Amino acid sequence: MRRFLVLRVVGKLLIPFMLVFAFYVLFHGDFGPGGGFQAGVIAAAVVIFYGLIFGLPAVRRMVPDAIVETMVGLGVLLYAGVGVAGLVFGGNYLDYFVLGSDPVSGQHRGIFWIEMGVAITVSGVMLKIFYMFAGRGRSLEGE
Amino acid sequence: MAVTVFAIVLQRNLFSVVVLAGIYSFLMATVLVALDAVDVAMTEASVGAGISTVLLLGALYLCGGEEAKPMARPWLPLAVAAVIIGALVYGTLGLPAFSDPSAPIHVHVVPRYLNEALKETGVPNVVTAVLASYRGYDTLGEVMVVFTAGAGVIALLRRARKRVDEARQ
Amino acid sequence: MTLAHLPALVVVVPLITAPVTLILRRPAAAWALATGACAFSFIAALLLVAEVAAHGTISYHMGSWAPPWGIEYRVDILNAFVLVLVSAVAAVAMPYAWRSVAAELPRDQVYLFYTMYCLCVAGLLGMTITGDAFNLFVFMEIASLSSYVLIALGRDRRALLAAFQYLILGTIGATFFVIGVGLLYLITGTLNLADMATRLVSVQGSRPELAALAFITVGVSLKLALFPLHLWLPNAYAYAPSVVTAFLAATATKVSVYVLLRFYFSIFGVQLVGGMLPMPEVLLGLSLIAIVTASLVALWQTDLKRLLAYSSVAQIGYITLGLSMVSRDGLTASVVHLFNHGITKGALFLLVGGIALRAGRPGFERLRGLGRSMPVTSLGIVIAGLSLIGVPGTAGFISKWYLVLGAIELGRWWLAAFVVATSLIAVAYVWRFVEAAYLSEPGGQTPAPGEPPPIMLIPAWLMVAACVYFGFDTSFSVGTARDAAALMLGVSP
Amino acid sequence: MTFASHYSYWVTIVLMVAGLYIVIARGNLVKKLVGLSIFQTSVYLLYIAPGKLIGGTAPIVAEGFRVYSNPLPHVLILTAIVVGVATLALGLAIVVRVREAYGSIEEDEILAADRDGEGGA
Repeated sequence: MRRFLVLRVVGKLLIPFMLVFAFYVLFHGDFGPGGGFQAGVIAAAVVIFYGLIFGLPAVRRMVPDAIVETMVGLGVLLYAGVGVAGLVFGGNYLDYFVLGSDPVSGQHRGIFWIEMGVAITVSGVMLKIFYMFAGRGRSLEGE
Repeated sequence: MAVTVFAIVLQRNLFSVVVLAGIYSFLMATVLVALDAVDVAMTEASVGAGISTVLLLGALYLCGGEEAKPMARPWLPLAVAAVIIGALVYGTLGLPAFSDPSAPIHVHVVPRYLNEALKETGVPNVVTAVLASYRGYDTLGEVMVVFTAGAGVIALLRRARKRVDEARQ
Repeated sequence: MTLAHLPALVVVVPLITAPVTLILRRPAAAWALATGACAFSFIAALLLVAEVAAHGTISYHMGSWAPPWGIEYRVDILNAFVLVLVSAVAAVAMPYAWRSVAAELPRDQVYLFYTMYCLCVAGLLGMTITGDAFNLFVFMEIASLSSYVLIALGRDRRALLAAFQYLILGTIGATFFVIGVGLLYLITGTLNLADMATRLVSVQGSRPELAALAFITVGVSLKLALFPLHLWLPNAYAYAPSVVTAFLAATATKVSVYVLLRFYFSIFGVQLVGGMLPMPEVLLGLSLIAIVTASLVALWQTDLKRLLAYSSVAQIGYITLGLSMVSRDGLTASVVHLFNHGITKGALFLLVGGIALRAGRPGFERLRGLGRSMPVTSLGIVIAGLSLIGVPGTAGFISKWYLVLGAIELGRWWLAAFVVATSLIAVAYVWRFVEAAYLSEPGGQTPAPGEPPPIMLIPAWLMVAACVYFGFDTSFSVGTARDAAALMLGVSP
Repeated sequence: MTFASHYSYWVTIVLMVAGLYIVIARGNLVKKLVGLSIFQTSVYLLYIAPGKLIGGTAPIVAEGFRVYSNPLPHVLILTAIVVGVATLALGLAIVVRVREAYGSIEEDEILAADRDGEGGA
């Protein structure tokens, strides 16, 4: 697909906006529909889109496997870590009340970080699955 | 929507099945918007129509797309289906009617979420408040499920690729 | 501080270990962490049992939200007991896994195996400890998804198909469970199990409740491989890696039994299950058929692992048989057998894994003369086999004893005779091993003399020792089970 | 107890059973998975539809609205969707492996291959 100039240009133009949209969905989840999961899916879709236009090797250079695999684990750790932080500050597991100076700001902080964790893991997993399936096709063709 | 599903039942070309499944998910998302479940609709559209379709197409690309002829004796599945229809109809007949504000799900537990969530968590989207805070542990489990799937796919597909490499050598 | 948070930590520690092992990507580190996590959970579970026995039910509020708004972890004597079983088997199998997994899996997958193992342990523990119906479903999925992967990692290509069939049936089961929970939610408006139980009293016997009971029963029965929904089990157990077979056989179906007990007696209540529906009769019939057919099928297997898998289906029949009596002795038998069969099967599959390490697939032609080439392993299998039959002096005897007591208490002499008679079929299939290992000359396929390494033998023998120990000292197993049965029936202990 | 008041339940039941039928009756592994996800999707309606209140709005607290639809089922179903896609991904990964090991994704052919090569593999 490398030859389609229009696609390449439009793709390059669109991708930043799509990423911004992913972040919008992530941070706006408190007020409108959306949240970590949807943001993660959109972010992964952006990278997959890039991969479809510029090819798998290009996208693998941009977002290497090692980073993706780390993301998969990191997001979950962040989420579970927020829970442990609740324990450390003297609350129950996943207690956000104790994370801030007053209960509501604690809740805000807790919700923000766990949504972040969700987004990281979800986009990592989606990307990894895409790499796995796409990479397989290649190795089979080689046979 | 029902028409799409029956088309899926009858259709034997797997590519059509996958596309129909995508359409089905979009229709489902529309219905969900009509039912005020915007968060769910958004997720269903991106997951059901987006991710699932991509995954299925990817798998078909690796596996080939025609289905062999269906099973010769569909009586057992039909019997199972009939029993389940019976049980569900029996069960749902006793449920509260559609949009009945005095149904138990509207008077128990939920009022606190709707009335207090903004005060207690500072988040106006009650779905987010319940998801991330009141039932935050469920969401941790949900992320764990995603993680399990990711790690599982890595475990399953990495090994075989190595095997293909070995076979080639 | 730590003690108060034990209910959360017992699940969260293995849960957190899983992503850490994935990020580290070192097999040795992954093994060490997973072992530590399982050992921690085991100790935590023991402390919880002691705590519950002394001070009664513990309720832990996740995120400090009081139930029914938040998610509650609720530990009583019944699930504390199941927690001990799951975490004990998980912890004992870990040292064993070190050599066994290295031998059965390619090197770059070993750390992922431990990731999945931690997830599976956390999922099963979470299912057991939770006091929230939907949270139970979420953890059920964590446990199931990870077990599909663990089974698919088996060396044989048939492991893949077994895992796929398990995935399909397991997902149908889980979805049925969700439908049942959904119906309950629609008539009660709550997901908290304790709250649900109190609110169900006012709508007892209503149609949605009965439908929910049916869906949950079918869904969970798929998971626990109750006859005739057991079709996924033999293949899954036969082709999975040895450690996985031992762990899943000892725990996964047992946790499902626990879920069934919990829903029957804590949610729906004895009156509904025992009085208004023919549930006990249906379960009794299915259990009897399961015991007879699965035992007979086990007799004809050509492979020791498959034989034991079919024997598991039969043994689950004994557990549900106890359940179907809906009496103190019957339920005690059920819970005790859940525990005793867990350790017995765990011991057997661990030992068979040792044979698999030395000889490949444990087909009977390879077991000829095994008593001489692998005496320690063979002796262990015979002892655990005696417990499987229910010979006095072993753990298996205790559970059958209570089954017979329960049957006599209900005046069903024929049932007592049935339990004794079917044990004879178990004698026959255990005898097949004895015949091959001790009474046959070594054939061409018998492995050369030599035992599996001690790091595998010692955990396996620990379990064998447990089979004997709990045959004599029953204060922990039977004592706890009697309390649990009293709790379920709502009578004072 | 009229027909109309339970209409949403009937739709759910039809979808559910159609999905389940595909899973049981079809031998193609990919199609089984499609059926499985339809089966799971139908459950979403069972939860969400009763949560709707006519005249209500999406559960986002704002000025001028008094009646909201029930948010709790939405949360549960978000989780269920995620579980569904996770199962699908894992199932497909296994199907891909099956295809490589057997060269087929039809259940009958795979079982036949196993019978022929008993003990081989």
